[in-house]
Amino acid sequence: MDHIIAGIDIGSATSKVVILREGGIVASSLIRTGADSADTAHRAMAMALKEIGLGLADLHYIVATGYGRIIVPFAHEIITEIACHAKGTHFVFPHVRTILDMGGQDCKAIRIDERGLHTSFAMNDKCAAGTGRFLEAMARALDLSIQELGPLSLQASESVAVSSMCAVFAKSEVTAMARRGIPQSTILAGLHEAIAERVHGLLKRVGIEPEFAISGGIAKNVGVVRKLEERLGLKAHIAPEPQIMGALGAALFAAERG
Amino acid sequence: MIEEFEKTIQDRHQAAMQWKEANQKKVFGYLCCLTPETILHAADVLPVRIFGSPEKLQVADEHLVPYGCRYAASCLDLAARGVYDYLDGVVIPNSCDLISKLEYWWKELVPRKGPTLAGVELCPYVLYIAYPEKRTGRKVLDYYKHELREFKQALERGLRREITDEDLSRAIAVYNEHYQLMGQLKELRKRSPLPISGSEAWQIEYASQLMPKEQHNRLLKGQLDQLSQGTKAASGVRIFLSASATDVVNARLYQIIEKAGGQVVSEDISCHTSYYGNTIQTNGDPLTAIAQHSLEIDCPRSTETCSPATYPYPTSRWDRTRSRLEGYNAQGAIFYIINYCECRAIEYPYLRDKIREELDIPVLLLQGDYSLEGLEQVRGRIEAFVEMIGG
Amino acid sequence: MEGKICVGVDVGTHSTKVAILRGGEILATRVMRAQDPEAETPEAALRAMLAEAGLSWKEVSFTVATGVGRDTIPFAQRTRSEQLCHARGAYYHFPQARTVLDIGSEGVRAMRLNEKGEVRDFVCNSKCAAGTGAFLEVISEVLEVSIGEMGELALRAPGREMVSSYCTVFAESEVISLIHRGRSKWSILAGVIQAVAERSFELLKKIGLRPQVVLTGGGSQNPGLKKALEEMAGEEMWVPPEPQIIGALGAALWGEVLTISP
Amino acid sequence: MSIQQEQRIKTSKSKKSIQTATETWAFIKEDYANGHKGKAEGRPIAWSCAAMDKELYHCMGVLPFFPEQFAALSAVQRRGGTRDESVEKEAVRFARAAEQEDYASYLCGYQRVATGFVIESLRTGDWHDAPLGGMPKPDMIVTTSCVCDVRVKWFEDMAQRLNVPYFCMDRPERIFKGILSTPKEHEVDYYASQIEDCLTFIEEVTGTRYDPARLNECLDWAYKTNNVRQEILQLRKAVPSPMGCADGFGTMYPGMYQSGTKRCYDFYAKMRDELRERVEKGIGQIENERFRLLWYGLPTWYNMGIFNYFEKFGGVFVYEPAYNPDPWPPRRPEEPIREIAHRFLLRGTGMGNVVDSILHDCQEYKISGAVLSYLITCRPIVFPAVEISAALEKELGIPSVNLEGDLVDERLFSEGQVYTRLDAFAEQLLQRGPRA
Ligand SMILES: Nc1ncnc2c1ncn2[C@@H]1O[C@H](COP(=O)(O)OP(=O)(O)O)[C@@H](O)[C@H]1O
Ligand SMILES: Nc1ncnc2c1ncn2[C@@H]1O[C@H](COP(=O)(O)OP(=O)(O)O)[C@@H](O)[C@H]1O
Ligand code: SF4
Ligand code: SF4
Ligand code: SF4
Repeated sequence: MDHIIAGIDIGSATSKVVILREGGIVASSLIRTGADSADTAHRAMAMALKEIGLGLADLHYIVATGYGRIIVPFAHEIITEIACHAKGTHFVFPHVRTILDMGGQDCKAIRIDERGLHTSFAMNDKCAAGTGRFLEAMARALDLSIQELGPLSLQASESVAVSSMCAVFAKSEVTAMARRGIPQSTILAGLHEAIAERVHGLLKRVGIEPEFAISGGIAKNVGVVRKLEERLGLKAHIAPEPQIMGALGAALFAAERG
Repeated sequence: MIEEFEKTIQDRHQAAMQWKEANQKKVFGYLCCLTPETILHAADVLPVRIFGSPEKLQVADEHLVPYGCRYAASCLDLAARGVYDYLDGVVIPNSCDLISKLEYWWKELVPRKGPTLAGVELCPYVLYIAYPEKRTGRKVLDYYKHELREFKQALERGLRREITDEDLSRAIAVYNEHYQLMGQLKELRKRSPLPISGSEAWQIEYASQLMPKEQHNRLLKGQLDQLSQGTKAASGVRIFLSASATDVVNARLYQIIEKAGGQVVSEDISCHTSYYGNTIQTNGDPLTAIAQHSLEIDCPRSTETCSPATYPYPTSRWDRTRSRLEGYNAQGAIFYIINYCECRAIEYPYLRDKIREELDIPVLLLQGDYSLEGLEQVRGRIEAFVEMIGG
Repeated sequence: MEGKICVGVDVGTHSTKVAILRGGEILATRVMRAQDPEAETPEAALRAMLAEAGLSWKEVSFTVATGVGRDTIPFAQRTRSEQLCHARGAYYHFPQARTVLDIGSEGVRAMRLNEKGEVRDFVCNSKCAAGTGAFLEVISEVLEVSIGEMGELALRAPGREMVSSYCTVFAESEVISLIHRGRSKWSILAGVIQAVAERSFELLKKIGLRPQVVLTGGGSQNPGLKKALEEMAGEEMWVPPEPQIIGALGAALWGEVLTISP
Repeated sequence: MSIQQEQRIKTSKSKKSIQTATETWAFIKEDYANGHKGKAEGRPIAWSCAAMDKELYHCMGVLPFFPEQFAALSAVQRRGGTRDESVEKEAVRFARAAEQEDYASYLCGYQRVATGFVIESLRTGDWHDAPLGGMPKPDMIVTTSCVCDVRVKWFEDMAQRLNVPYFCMDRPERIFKGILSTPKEHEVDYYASQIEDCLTFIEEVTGTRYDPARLNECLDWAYKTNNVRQEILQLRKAVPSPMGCADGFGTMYPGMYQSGTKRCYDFYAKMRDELRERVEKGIGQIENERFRLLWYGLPTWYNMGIFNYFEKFGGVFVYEPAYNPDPWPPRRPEEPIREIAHRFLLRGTGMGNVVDSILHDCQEYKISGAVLSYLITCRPIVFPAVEISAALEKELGIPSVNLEGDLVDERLFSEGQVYTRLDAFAEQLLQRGPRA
């Protein structure tokens, strides 16, 4: 009998599933988190299972993580996203010692050891300034898709300072700038710079080791990544699909248990 | 304004380094008005005040939690980045909870590469002064004299020279002249029309903490002569400013106030010489006189010994605030409190009530995070406030 | 009709408002949404308004600008802060006004007035969107109700849901999950309005809540918000006609004073 | 490392494990009742602070009350003693009243709550609409400059508002390396003069004469009490831990606020006996102790259940340095005032001292992880937090986690955030296995 296990990460913005068979990824899914987390969990899981034509009953062990982890009805165990991002990233990049997970509603800086276990972490939440939600709001204000933000900002030769970091006020500030004819790329460069500055502070709190990875949805935003790399003077490791690192970590934990 | 003041203000580090180079003497940094500058002066050291900068923190934020005053953090950050490497020593008095902790961080974060004697590093070194929390009381002077003596001895050990009473008296004479001249400047600012704008007065204050007092005295004397001729006049709603710290960053407040149609005529500011009123006594033991003079500083962090029968609780903060409003005919009071500056934050509501009730003068509270952007955000309030008074 | 023509322009973040006075009487007013790309520039709007009234640009004796964007109006001779303009505008309608609360989109301000209508003191909200008109706008999008009908709907709510997140952005997700849990839209609205009212009420308490309290700014067009504030204060609050243009009206009124003593 | 949903325990109230801890409440209630009775009979009331030498009040017949303690009490109680969750905690009500007066929200929670109580009581004229009938109105306010600036200014501010005499005992700041060191003569002179002046001040307010014999009597009790408390601390080093931090904080009241009385001694003597028995029988806080934790900083008074949070993982909080006393040097009945001064100045106040003493405690109590309670409004506690966690990691390989909040104002406490951090921390500790 095959050993099939899964990890599920219910984030504030998106929900991710990774299914492993014999230590290899055989399926994954990523959907937006709906208001009903339990329902989202079912849908994300069903989507991944469908890829390989299996059902929930075929899974030996399921570990849930993420902000909505406690509401996953079918999980055997729950583990925090900090441990899971550490585990997942360590699996892909065994040398990495510092991880920055940038998601929809918060950011986490994580230090890990050679076994991939977290030894220290810092997180910022409470205020949406500088998070994925913040970027989503800016994208809407500029009438762009979230995918376009990063590449566009790289075209800028200069950047403007965005004075309010409040997600709501920045939105109107950005709208006003756009109306004044400031190029979108310039505005975006400024926004990304501001975000990089905020997360830099967070990283400093755990200490930055040169082998450094970024995970979470914002890792897909080259604008933020570039600005951060410039500040740190380091090249960041980014997995092909950084957003599922938490789910992968959860699945790896499940593999150890099930 | 005087060019030399401006030059020093523009690049205070350069100015100090040049002085050092030209005079082949030592420069010490200090963190608060409570520092007995005269003792440093007596030891042939140029005391310059340590200030912050508008730049974002780069090093200190790894060590400091974000729940403390950013002004003090900025000072430490500059030092940790090597900006203050030209200093031969640093004096940190016990002025507020954070400043006194800087003694530790300074030693930890600021690389010391001075000469050593039997493995003990001499310069730059950090000297701490346990300034009493109470300004008045039976044994306060005795205690503080002791602390100052220890401070002087530590300085003597570090510099390998004696500081004699004559040295002290010489320094006292220079500083007394400074206090007198600054007193004259304050008197001028009581006049109406105002012979000098708030920001010009600020420049004089600020420069006085960065350049040798002899030089400053000379320049200021000339300036005062000109001012008392009364050729120039600055106009605007007369404002009293009470603020946590006003170095190059927060001095933007003066400009904002002036642009809005106001003029700062008097202030109660940490990072300022405004706490010095009287001169240092010249008869008797100089160290005692210096201690006595420091104890006269009635800044927000200090308290007093009271007597249930006569005056049950300290009144000096209110007395001071009142005289700064009344004597200068201030029409409005602006309080600018840097976030986490606790002593000011606690005394504010009481002072505000007193100002409103007893003097019927409007009060504006501004809270900031020690940044230029933060100040831009309160610009609108300052404008509204000045308009409210000026009509 | 005789009298001097004074113009007030209030450049807010949500909208720009123009008011024209003749001889101290309101002649015309207009509100233009800032987000609306079709909206006229203040200058064009003023020209159109003047033309409608059969007046020419030259007949305007004084223009005063207010609002966060007051420095962007080149044709204004003077600027005045929002605090002073809202107070003056409110006092124009209600000489009994002693406390004025202006609920704008990003700025909420409480002013204390003396008998002569002069501002003696004011307090403003912080740099966060929690508790401002912008908060209501965000929620109105989520709940798909127009900002105009929000308050009415809330008044008819069967109950009130708790919206506990302070941050506007997090409150938005909280609201979404409430909808999905099948809670009544109206009760959610009532909860959101309650949250906004609490923040504004803090400002009112700071300034002292001396009667008569007058509400101005776009947010005061929300009857739900007005009721929530009244319940908290235990007293009636007044809203002038066209509350959103009170800032512009006040600016125009200042124009009358300033032309006399510029 | 599993955290099952159903295991997520309700954490607002902590489960007390030792018997003596349950008796603290009666002790506190008795003090408030005595205070109200005393007030009615015209006995002098002082408001004072934790770091003050309480023996001075007991020897002068003064009934002391402590705004910090009152704030903690307000963090637990709702108005009118109700359990209705829609009624906010008294602490929140008072803090809000203070903030409305423009006391900044970053100020110490104790300060905002106590000041809010003063503001509300002055406004309504009702001094009893508060937990346990409120603190009786004071005849004097006495504070010390020890530990933080806040208490100096805060107490001064209350004295101004209440128009009552104010005294501040100025303790010299002592910065040096090492935890304990002999104070300098001029420092002792100064602090002794402060104590004498304070006694004179109390004499002037109350008309009672200072009697060294009475002070010695109180100091004898205090000294005996301290010895017992040292025994308790020794017992708490046992494995498994016989008593945790919830009880530690829960039982600090008598020693912290009523030191110098027989009542206080009796309380701890009983507690010691109970602990001794537990240690002898090998009874721990929980059955399977897997890791031991230290709680740095002050507790979240509104959520003492947090101390039980790790139990499901086999983790116990064994020690909290905040309010526990150092051993005392021998008594010097011939000069009791200098004795107090000397003793009080033994411990250094520098950051280095704080860090060193935490390292020391972690070794003594066989700690494998530390929770640094970032009570963000208490600057003296929060400033060294980064240094402490770095030193713990570097010197002892002990991991730590930060929590953010306030001591009494629950509005600054975000449950979801805190529990995610605690869960991740528990995972981290379990991964490492038990400490060798
Ligand atoms: N293709 C993409 N390009 C740029 N940014 C993206 C992309 N996809 C997602 N994001 C960003 O990632 C965020 C979601 O990150 P995610 O890690 O899924 O959050 P969470 O785990 O909190 O649900 C979005 O808010 C968005 O800002
Ligand atoms: N018809 C309406 N009913 C209720 N509220 C409204 C209405 N129109 C606008 N608002 C509210 O008023 C706010 C804008 O107010 P306004 O005073 O114009 O702000 P500003 O001066 O900052 O542009 C909006 O954020 C919205 O919440
Ligand atoms: S501004 Fe206030 S908190 Fe900051 S260093 Fe000065 S006194 Fe301390
Ligand atoms: S500042 Fe803006 S993003 Fe931050 S808490 Fe307030 S509303 Fe939210
Ligand atoms: S700031 Fe900290 S030490 Fe000071 S009174 Fe508050 S809780 Fe106590």
